[in-house]
Amino acid sequence: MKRIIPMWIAIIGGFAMMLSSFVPLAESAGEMFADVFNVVAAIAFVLGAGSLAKQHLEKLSRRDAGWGYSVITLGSFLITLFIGMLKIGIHPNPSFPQAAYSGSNDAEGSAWSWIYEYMITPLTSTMFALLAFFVASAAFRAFRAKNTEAILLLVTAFIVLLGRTFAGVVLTGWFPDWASGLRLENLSIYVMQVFNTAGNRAIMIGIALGVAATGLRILFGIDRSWLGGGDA
Amino acid sequence: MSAGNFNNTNASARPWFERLDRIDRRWIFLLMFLAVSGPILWIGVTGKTLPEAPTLAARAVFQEIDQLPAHSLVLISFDYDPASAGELQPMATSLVRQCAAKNLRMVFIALWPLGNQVAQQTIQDVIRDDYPALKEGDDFVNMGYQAGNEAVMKLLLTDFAKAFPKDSRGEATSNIPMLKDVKMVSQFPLLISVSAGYPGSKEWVQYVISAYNEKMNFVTGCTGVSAPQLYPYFPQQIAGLLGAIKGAAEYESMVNESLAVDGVATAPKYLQAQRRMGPQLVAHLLMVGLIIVGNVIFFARKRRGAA
Amino acid sequence: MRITHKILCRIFTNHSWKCVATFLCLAMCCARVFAFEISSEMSEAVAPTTQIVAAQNIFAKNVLAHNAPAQDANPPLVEPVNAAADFKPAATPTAAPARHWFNSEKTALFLWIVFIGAAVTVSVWLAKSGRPIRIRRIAALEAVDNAVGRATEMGRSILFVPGIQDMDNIQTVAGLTMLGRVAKTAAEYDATIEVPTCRSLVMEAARDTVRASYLSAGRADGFSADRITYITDDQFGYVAHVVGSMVREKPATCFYMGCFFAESLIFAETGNAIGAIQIAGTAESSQLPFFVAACDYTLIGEEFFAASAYLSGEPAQLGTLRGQDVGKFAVVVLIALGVLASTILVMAPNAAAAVWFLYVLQKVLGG
Amino acid sequence: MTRQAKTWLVIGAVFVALLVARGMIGQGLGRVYVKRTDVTVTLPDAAAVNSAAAGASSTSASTSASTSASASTSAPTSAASTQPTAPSSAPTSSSSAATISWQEWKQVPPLEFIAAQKANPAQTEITLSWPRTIGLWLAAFFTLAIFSFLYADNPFYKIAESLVVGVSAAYWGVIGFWDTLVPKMFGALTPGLVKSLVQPSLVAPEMLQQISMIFALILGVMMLWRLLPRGGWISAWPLAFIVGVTAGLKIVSHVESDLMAQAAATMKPLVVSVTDASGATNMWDSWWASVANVLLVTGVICCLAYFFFSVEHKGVVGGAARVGIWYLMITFGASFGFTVMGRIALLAARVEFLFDDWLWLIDPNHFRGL
Repeated sequence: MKRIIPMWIAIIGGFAMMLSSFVPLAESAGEMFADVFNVVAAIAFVLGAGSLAKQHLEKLSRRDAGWGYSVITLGSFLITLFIGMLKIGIHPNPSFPQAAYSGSNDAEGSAWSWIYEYMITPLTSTMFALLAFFVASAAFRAFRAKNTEAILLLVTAFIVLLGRTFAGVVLTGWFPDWASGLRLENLSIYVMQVFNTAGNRAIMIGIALGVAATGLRILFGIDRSWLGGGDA
Repeated sequence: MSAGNFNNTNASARPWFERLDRIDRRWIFLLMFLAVSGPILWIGVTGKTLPEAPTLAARAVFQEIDQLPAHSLVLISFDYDPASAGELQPMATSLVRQCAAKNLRMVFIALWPLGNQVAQQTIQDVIRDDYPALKEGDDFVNMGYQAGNEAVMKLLLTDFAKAFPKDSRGEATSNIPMLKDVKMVSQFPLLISVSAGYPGSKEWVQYVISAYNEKMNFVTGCTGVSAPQLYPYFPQQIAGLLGAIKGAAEYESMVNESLAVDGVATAPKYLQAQRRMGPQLVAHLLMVGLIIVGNVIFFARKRRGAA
Repeated sequence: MRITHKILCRIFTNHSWKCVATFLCLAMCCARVFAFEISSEMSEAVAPTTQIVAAQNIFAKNVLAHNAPAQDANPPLVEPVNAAADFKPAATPTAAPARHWFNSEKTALFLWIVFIGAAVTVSVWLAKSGRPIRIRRIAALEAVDNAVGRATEMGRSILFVPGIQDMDNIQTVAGLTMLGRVAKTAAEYDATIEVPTCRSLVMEAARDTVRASYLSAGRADGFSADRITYITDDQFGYVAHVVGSMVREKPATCFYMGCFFAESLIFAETGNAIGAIQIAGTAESSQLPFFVAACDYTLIGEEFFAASAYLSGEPAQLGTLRGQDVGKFAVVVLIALGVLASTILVMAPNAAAAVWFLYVLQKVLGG
Repeated sequence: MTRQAKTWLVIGAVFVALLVARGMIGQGLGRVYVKRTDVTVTLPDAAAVNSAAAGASSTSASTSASTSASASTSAPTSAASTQPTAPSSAPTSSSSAATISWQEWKQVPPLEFIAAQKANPAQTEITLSWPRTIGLWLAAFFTLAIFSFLYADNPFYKIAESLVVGVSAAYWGVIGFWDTLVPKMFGALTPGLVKSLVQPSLVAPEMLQQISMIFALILGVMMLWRLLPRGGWISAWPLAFIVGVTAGLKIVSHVESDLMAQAAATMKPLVVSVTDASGATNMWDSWWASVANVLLVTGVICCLAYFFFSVEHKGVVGGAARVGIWYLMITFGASFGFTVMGRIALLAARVEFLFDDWLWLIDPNHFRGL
């Protein structure tokens, strides 16, 4: 029973949504669902926060190796939550001074924007910047002419890499006009327009069919592994 | 260097290519750091930038804006946040600058929560600082952020004022002089999106540009990651496309050239993208070099294996 | 409730022919609507020569624009664009009634969904009735068992990353169906599986899935909810934690199944550095190159969605894969026909038959 | 002491020495200046405020802006007052004057500070901001701490990692509360409260909106049921609803925008004649355009052949699939090359932050001198 009801909820909800896309009266159902979903996800933050707190409190109480880091995580979590939820140090919006919480958390100079600017931004964008190092090491290791596929992969990457800088212009800029199509910068655009378009299109068509089949598997009750286990 | 070394390797020591192949990847990281920081320091100290040769897609962006008559309405959507500002801010700055210099009437919107913030910053840096004659409400207006992603786009198709009921100052849309006659998005002859992902250029094409059978002109600037997904739409749906910092640098150089005044150096804020092309060039060359070295190792090993 | 369930199950799965019949009825109804629409448009339509001109203009615009985008908005081209708009009467909103029970502009879309649904249902039905299905080998999925076994042998854990999007993304759902399979294998091999998640809802769903997998593998006692944790909603905060724990705990096998963005390569390179076997699957085409370059096996786009069905080995599920193939075949045929018609049109501009054919095809594809 | 610890010590010592040296030279490094602006806002007349607040004052525990009158003047010289006062105590005025005022601080380039000091050494309008300067140094520390992960896992990285997890988890929770729950759910269910406390411009919710939000609330409560000792299974219901609806929605949207649109766009003529401005056919361009279309159509069909599951990759299909995988590889190579650009730009941005904002080694924006 515990599996059957959820399965039917999914089936009915799914088919209703599918049909609603075709009924002009119900066309906004998708957007309404997006709102409902966002609210449910925001409420579910309580669960995530609970899990986070539990993990770290357990580490703390067990005095696991590195429990000090758990203190940092928990402390920073609680402080940020406190500052943000109560809008500490935020003025009301000048247009609506009578509403105490009308100010935006992002106002310059607030504690919240300090956290954003001096903690979240440097930490996350540096994490993001690590990619520059990883693309280099991945290119060194993986782009080797082992077979036809690998050769195509690396030659294309090579053309685009060169074509997207001034080096491409220097290397092939002297090509005469009738062969301008072979200049690296044009070649890289050509690759994008023809090969990349073809590849991406086929991937997209495939994905559309994949999504349709996955969705139908769920809606026909064939695939129940998301409910746990194949055979319910 | 390969053949000579190769025959001389002594059987007990590992051949050079094996050693090179097992090189600690941290050396590669170090090289990458130097390849990026070296040019930044050099350009920062000398102030020199590399020349640019604009490609088709970037030239198209420039021409789309250039051909509009003065006082045309332009809708500029800021679909990115500070995290992607490194790539996209130079484009946004140059796009707004060209529009301001052409005296177009600009309507700024944001579909990313933090897009409003970057839009404000761009307005401050370009319009308020350098084109103080343009008046908010008459020549440009910032409508701020609206939540809803594609839903906002779809709403724009039918009712502009409903999608953006007030501007970022809190003024009702119906009271803004330049928007008096604007009912829907199709009244803008040009739509510009500076986009870092979802929602962004692709959604604009799908929901707005396609809806008008490509009657509206659309130019966009995007991050390197999303560029490959957008090239299929160029030039039919997307009339002009700035891909990553390279596109930004090409376009920036065109705008600078068109607005250059003899004897006056271009302000540094209008050279951001071209400055960033320095580290790009060296880092790309490093990548190319690494790929070549990787393959030299591969072939050396193959020959050894075959011998 | 159980009885209703049984009845509904019968309708849907056991007696798929009923389902097929329902679908076919629906399809016929729609085909009628569709045919009516086309014929009425035909009668209303402008003279064929205008249509030919319009069709040519479409191509003219594409071709010219292809070579000189800057000219796109020049006066001579404005006219063809308008003509092209007239060429697709269904797209003009003025003609459609404001509110209706069925949005006739979406007839083609509806038919496509009915068609795919029918193809899937018929294939499932055929598969269930015992017709053998051959499915080609997918290397990445053949490797799953070995990869899980390797973790057991090495006494290390398995890391499963279900992407960084929430439950309203179908890739996350597909990732979780995959998690169900992997967790079952892991439970059978007695390997531990760690699932850090980026969203609270995904954590809850993943706990349900893994718990049920352990249950169905008969090892309910081996399940620990604490291995499925919520980290943070922030993309790079999540990445920082996952790669940090990767280098510390050195999982033997890493699965990345779901919707990924920039973090794909950070995960894959870190996993590579610690010597883990890595199997990735995503439909995010911008990230596929990184997984292809840095992982041992990658499920590309559609393969990712097929993974769960493939691993289940059940005839019904494999049947849906064939249904997908039928859809693909239809697309290939339509594209081929469309290309043929448009080529004829370019070679012989007055081939009225080609114009109509192309028009119908575009209609079918909603183009 | 282990070798690794020694390495870290040496790196750290060299680094600090360089930093100190840098601090001695020229303008020094890493400071943030702010400019003060005073903001005074007149409250709308008391009657209007009271009526607006009436809905809230009975239900809300927090003080309404019109009634509280705690003194919170922050001395303009104290740079630390960039975080002025809590909203509940923000008004500085008595209720009769009905104005509130506060200071706002905007970051300005050091150049402005230098100019202001030159004009009037006693000015207090532009000052050094300690909180922001400390923030800047923290940001630099975090940047380096994350970069240090490239060398090896280490305590600095672990500190940064623990912090980013804690801060960002709370950050998104807060965003979810103020940007989703408050305007959407509370805005629909308790519009009076939201209007008086948060968003006076709130548009009255529609009936449908209210119903959907009640539904969302029910789903949310079902999710949270899990925290109770009994009946946690009910949380599977909202999840099932979400999964089902997502499946239904995505089937439609993917078939529409990916399958149909992409297939229609591929129906291109294999032969193209390109005419130039004078109307004459340009052979060379026509040839290129035709080849491009042929390659495109072949590519799409071959790649689709690769994705066939129920056909063995042998014979014609096998050949097509092989060509298909070549196309895919070219696609991936191109995407890779393009993405590299963006990644390097990101690294460049971080390096610029270190060199420009923190170390003051370069000055591309002319913030510190010409």
